[in-house]
Amino acid sequence: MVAVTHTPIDVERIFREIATPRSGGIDVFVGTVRNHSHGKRVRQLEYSAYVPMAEKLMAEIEQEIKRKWVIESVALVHRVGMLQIGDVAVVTAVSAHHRDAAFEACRYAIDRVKGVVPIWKKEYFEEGMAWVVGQHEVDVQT
Amino acid sequence: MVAVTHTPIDVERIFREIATPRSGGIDVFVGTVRNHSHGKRVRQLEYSAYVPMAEKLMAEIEQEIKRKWVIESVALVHRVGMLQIGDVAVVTAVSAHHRDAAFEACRYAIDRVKGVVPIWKKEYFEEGMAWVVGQHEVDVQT
Amino acid sequence: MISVNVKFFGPLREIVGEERKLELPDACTGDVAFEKLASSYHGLHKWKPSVRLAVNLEYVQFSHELHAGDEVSFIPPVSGG
Amino acid sequence: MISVNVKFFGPLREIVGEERKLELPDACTGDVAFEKLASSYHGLHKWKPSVRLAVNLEYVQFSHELHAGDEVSFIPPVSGG
Repeated sequence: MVAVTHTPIDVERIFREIATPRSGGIDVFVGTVRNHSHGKRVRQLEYSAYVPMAEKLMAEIEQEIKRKWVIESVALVHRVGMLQIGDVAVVTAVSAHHRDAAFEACRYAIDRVKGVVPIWKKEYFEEGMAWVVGQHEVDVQT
Repeated sequence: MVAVTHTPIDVERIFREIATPRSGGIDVFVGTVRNHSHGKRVRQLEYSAYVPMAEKLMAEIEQEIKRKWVIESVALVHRVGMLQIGDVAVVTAVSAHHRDAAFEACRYAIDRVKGVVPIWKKEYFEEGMAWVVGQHEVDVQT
Repeated sequence: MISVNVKFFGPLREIVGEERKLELPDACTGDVAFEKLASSYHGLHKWKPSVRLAVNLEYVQFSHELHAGDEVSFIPPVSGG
Repeated sequence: MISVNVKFFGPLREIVGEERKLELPDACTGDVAFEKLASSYHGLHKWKPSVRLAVNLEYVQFSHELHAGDEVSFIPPVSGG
């Protein structure tokens, strides 16, 4: 199950969707909006995506994971739009028979989502804003 | 936050409790009741605990984790009583600034909880039941 | 003589029951306490290699010396999670 | 001549806008398409070392040959999560 969504992410619902009667362990990674970035106070964050490509790549990551590990189910969900401090930006979750596989695959999932999926983050500070470009910030003149 | 509880575990509430404005990543491991064990169909599971010792050891595991990793918050919750297939038996969750720490500490948490906390599982099959003793089953004469 | 409270959990509870008060000589170890119980409850003996001793909610060695009023438990291999 | 649709996201959208239709010679590569855009939009050039080319929702090399009707995008370093 993969999705790019404008609406708040319901962590409990995702966990319920990937839990199966055969899976004993589920690892869920939740990325939330932090109140700071590189020493500056963040007021809010805006995520935008190339939605059809993002969902296609997320579906590919799901398939990669199913090839690499013996697991039951995968969920990759990323929110877009304007987010406030503490809001859930991304969830990756893997259910598996063995917890080794659940942890490893969930870790792989978030690393891949952050590394390749075409989604961008714009930080709004007390003064000004900045695009986050990979690991770097680029100030925006406004 | 550690607890041994008789009531159903609310995963979303645990995640909300340990999310802080400073934490960007939260890893949550959820252990659910599987419908099978060593090839046999499980109908339900009963967990019992030496509650005060279990909560004391869980609090010690929380402190160990805070010494070993730079993290924000830890939650360790185990349910006791009669559980049905799919019910949440255990949740370990760690919020951290960096996801590396969240994943490693959460993995450590579930391994330690399973390894040392005085909680026991009794499996109810179509016919008969068995205590799970460490990794082994011991049939119970009834 | 001292008196300690011994609690049983999991599979051991089905053999011994929930709790037993035990009268022991002074400076007695956990090992001696276990042997005394095993002489009354036959099913207990086979558990000796696998149980751990807990005194006042802490794991300790079988050679640990018990004191009056201690809360003692013999902990069978745990299977939480 | 072929016509392709180029979409822009993130920081590049603020330089170029959402979408541009581009007329290109036959058998033209992604690299040529980028250079053509960069000649119209000055801010674009500095992004060349870091952007990746996507054609029809897939990452490809800059040497990839474009075809009529392709959906093209130059993807700045992603920062999801």
